[in-house]
Amino acid sequence: MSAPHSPLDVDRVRKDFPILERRLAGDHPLVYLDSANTSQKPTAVLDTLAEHYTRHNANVARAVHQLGEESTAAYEGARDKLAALIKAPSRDEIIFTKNASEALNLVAHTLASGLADDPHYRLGPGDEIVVTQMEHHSNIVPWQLAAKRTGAAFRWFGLTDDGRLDLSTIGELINERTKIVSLVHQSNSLGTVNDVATVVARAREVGALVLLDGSQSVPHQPIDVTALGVDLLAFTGHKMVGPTGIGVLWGRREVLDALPPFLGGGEMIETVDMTGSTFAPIPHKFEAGTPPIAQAIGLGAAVDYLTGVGLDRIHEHELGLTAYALDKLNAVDGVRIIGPNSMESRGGTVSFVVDGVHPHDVGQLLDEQGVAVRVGHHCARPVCVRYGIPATTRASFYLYTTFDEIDALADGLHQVKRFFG
Amino acid sequence: MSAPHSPLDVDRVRKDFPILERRLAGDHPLVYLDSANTSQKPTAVLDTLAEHYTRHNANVARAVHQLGEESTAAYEGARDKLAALIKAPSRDEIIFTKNASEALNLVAHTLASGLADDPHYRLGPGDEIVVTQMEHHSNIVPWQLAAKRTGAAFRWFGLTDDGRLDLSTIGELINERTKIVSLVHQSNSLGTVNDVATVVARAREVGALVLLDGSQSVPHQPIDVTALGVDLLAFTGHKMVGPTGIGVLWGRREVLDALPPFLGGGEMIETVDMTGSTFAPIPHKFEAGTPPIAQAIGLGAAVDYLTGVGLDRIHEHELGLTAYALDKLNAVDGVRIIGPNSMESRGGTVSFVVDGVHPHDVGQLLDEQGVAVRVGHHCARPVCVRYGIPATTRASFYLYTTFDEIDALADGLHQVKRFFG
Amino acid sequence: MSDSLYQEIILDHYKHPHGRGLREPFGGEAHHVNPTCGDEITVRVAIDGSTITDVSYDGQGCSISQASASVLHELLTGTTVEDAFAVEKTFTELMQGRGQVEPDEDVLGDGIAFAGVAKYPARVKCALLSWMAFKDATARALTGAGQTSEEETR
Amino acid sequence: MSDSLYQEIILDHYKHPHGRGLREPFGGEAHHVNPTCGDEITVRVAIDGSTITDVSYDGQGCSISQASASVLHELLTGTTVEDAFAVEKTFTELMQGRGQVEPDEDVLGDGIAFAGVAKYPARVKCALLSWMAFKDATARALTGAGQTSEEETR
Ligand SMILES: Cc1ncc(COP(=O)(O)O)c(C=O)c1O
Ligand SMILES: Cc1ncc(COP(=O)(O)O)c(C=O)c1O
Repeated sequence: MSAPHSPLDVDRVRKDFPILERRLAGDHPLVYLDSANTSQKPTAVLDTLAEHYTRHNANVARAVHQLGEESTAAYEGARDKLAALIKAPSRDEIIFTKNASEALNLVAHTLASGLADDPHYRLGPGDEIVVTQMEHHSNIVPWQLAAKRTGAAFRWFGLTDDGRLDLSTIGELINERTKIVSLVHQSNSLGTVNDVATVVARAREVGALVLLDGSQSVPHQPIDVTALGVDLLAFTGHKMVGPTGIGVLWGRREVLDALPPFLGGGEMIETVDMTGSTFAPIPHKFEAGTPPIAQAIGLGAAVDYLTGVGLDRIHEHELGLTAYALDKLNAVDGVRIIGPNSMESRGGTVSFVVDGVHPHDVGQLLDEQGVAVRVGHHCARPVCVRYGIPATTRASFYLYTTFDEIDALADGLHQVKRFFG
Repeated sequence: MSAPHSPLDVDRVRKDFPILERRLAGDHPLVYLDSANTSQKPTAVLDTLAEHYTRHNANVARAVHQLGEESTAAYEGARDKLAALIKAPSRDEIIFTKNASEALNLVAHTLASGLADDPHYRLGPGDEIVVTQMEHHSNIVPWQLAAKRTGAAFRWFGLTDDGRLDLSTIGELINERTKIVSLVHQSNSLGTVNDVATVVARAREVGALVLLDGSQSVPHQPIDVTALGVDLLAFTGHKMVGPTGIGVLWGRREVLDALPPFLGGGEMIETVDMTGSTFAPIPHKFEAGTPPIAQAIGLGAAVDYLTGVGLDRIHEHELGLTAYALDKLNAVDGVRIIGPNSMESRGGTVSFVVDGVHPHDVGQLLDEQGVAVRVGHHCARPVCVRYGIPATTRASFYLYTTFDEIDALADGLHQVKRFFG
Repeated sequence: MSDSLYQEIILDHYKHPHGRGLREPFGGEAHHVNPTCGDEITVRVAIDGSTITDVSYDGQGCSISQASASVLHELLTGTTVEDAFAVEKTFTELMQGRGQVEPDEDVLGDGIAFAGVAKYPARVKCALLSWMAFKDATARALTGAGQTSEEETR
Repeated sequence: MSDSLYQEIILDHYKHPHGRGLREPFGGEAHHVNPTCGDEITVRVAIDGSTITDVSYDGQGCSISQASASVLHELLTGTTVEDAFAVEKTFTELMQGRGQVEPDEDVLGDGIAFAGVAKYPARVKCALLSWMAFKDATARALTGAGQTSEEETR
């Protein structure tokens, strides 16, 4: 197998990521194959953070002084960038959260709070919530808690043997009682890219909301929320070369307007009186307290970086890597892919098990060779339960990943097998 | 008035804060008197952030690889530092949130959720919530929403003419029906430092929980949660020379154990099954999703910095500044202090109005001279309502504030008066 | 302070406001509040045929919001409703232009002094407060929707 | 791989476990699961007077958790309950010492091979799984609290 051509100049890309020069124990170069867990950060993002803190740092939306104006302009400018990235119809539809989990919880909590004026946005007994068996825990637990609080039923799509959503029962599963369907765009454990259009079409028929978890898709491909047709989209900054501590909830204005407030506090208000308060319009309604200012600005720089490289080209590069990785892994005796074992509708995240070697041991031995992968259930335990395995080893790729690094993974696996053989 | 002696070498301290060299429009040097809004950041914190991202960046608690171990060790090490800072009995009692507002909301939401096993931790009709009229909106709105959701009554302490809590009705206000008293330690608009001991003593008598909002006290003085006797304490990183995007909730283990989970998601779980989930012990139970990793580590560096300088000395320095500022401001004709006009139980935040000049105009004209203050209701509108004013101008100090800067403020006010005279 | 927000013109209007005080008769009234700073204004509009015969106002707030009401009175009293809305639109565009819009003195008269305000997002609301109340009051006068409207201007 | 987590001794115990398999009779049993990685172990303890006459176990998991159970069996079978708890305490301290604790070969025997594991917080749980189940099973045997306990080890 020879490495296919990539649309990216990966050597040049790698120069933007200082951590990739890191040497690990035993002077091994870092082979970072854990980007689905968190991505590395380019100098452009780090410089933006430093520049903000050393030149413009101030609180936003509250100051009439120059630093405050500068900081506010940068923060709101980041909102513009995020809106453009996902082609949001309005910048006001971009809500900054601390991570994707908060974004998902925001929707679950506000629907469960019972505070919405419109009953369409209030969960209660008789209502149904639908997720899938391949969700990240952050898209399962909030809904289980919401169901418990409200008496709504919690239901889910199962998975087929080859790692895809079992849509055969969609007509029954999404029905007139369904208030919301919340599903992942690209699975963080299987790599599967879901057929959002089919789910959206059925949800439209019954008037259910659709929340898409884009944590693993927004970083890796061009996204157009209108074309997707969903009502809400959650994603997270640290997986898209941005800082930790920042996430995004996008929602159609009509939906965000209808949801009651979530966290209460400074700046999400219109006016506060001890006898009652009114709330600001979106996006501020959902941004209580001092937001992650520097982190939002850093995420704006990350968006500039990603669009500068080109998300279509990043996507293509990753498809090349994934095809190569599947070939390489399938060629290692005793390695079994968990998830789609073909290039059809899948992204650059590949989970696998190695016969007779526990994933912990696989990961640890790879680490001793400098190859960083993730092992465990990847916060998607029901997937492991579904496939009857305790855990998997997962390699995940990004714009800075090279074909050589996949070779290093394959070589490492041969060594793992020799070691435990 | 000559400037009193300070226990700090402020010139040296200022060298640690690169932004203080910033020149503003008109080549005015920056006179930053808005630290109660957000503080500036020392190089030590910025270097820690950069070092983390360029050498150790990885997700925490999920990886067996070296970067993951390093990142986890740094993140958990920050928890140790925060625990030591407030003398928490256990490091597990430190919960990282995105800001103080989230910390306050966490308590309000979990009490209102009805999911606690122990009825003591479930708000409902007949229960009472007590706050004060000097709370930040972040400690008002969450409780108003909680009251609305649960049917509990929302009550509050009023204020005396000289800017203090009116504790005369404490016996009635905190009674057998009171489930929680949530109050600010130091007011962000008045500068008042509240008599926490009296409130705690009464709350103990009736078995009510006490949540203290330490957003404006933890950055400025040594804090010992056991000595304070409260059950919960919220504070925020960006006001204590730390990054934005990070806050802390401390709670006694027994209380945090009894509260149900708040945000659901990755890593706050023990085990997830589609049919139900169980939750991790504290602190992880309350940390859903990827936490603000770099921000927590940066806050750890901020704690090191503050304790290196000495919080007792910072406190003493600020007391000196405040006494000096009160003298200077009282000497300006037409300036009226809103809040305690003496040094008794007050911190380094001074609000005032200028006869005949709207606070917006005061703030703007000061800004044109390089003096950054905050104007408005400072997210504590009920205080303005109480004193019958639309807004105030607020100057707030920190370890890097000089006596010269207070002179600049007073000079600026003379100019404001001339301009609008 | 030549770069100052506080142009002479603004200060003049603030210290010597034109047409201040609520007058009768009027066809529509609107009361707007800026919740962030507590500024408030009441604007009354009297219309005869298609002509705005009077714009009267009262309120309290910062120099920008008060001077802006004075300029509003001066520019719009005596114009047609159509022209008034055109001026309002131009002024709003100037304010929301983040300092990038070139002010047109022919249309805005003394209003061009507010060009600098556009660079301060926190103050734009102050400058627009009376204009939004005016729009509201005029709409009420035209539709006969009753005399008063209470609103919080964001 | 001399710095490796995987010392020869650990690998030996993993590939050739000592005393594996659940045996009768026993006084107490405990089943522990590590929810993060799915490792699980069942430990049975038989006690005669103050002597632990047998520690038997079965389970599945990574090499660290399995080898640790084998070492556990070897160290504690035949000792007094008191001594066993002392060994357990020493082993736990070593594991939780973040690599700062010097292992004592007299007390821990082959257990000292796990010293390197202490530097990997994510793996410490693996090494301790069987030891926590052992403590639990012994407590049950001593109190006669019934034979089985199910627990998730955090
Ligand atoms: C007293 C007080 N409480 C709470 C807060 C809220 O803090 P944050 O904005 O970081 O959530 C602030 C500051 O804004 C404050 O001064
Ligand atoms: C599919 C998916 N959803 C949600 C999340 C949660 O994101 P975060 O941890 O940033 O909240 C992740 C990543 O951890 C993910 O992969």
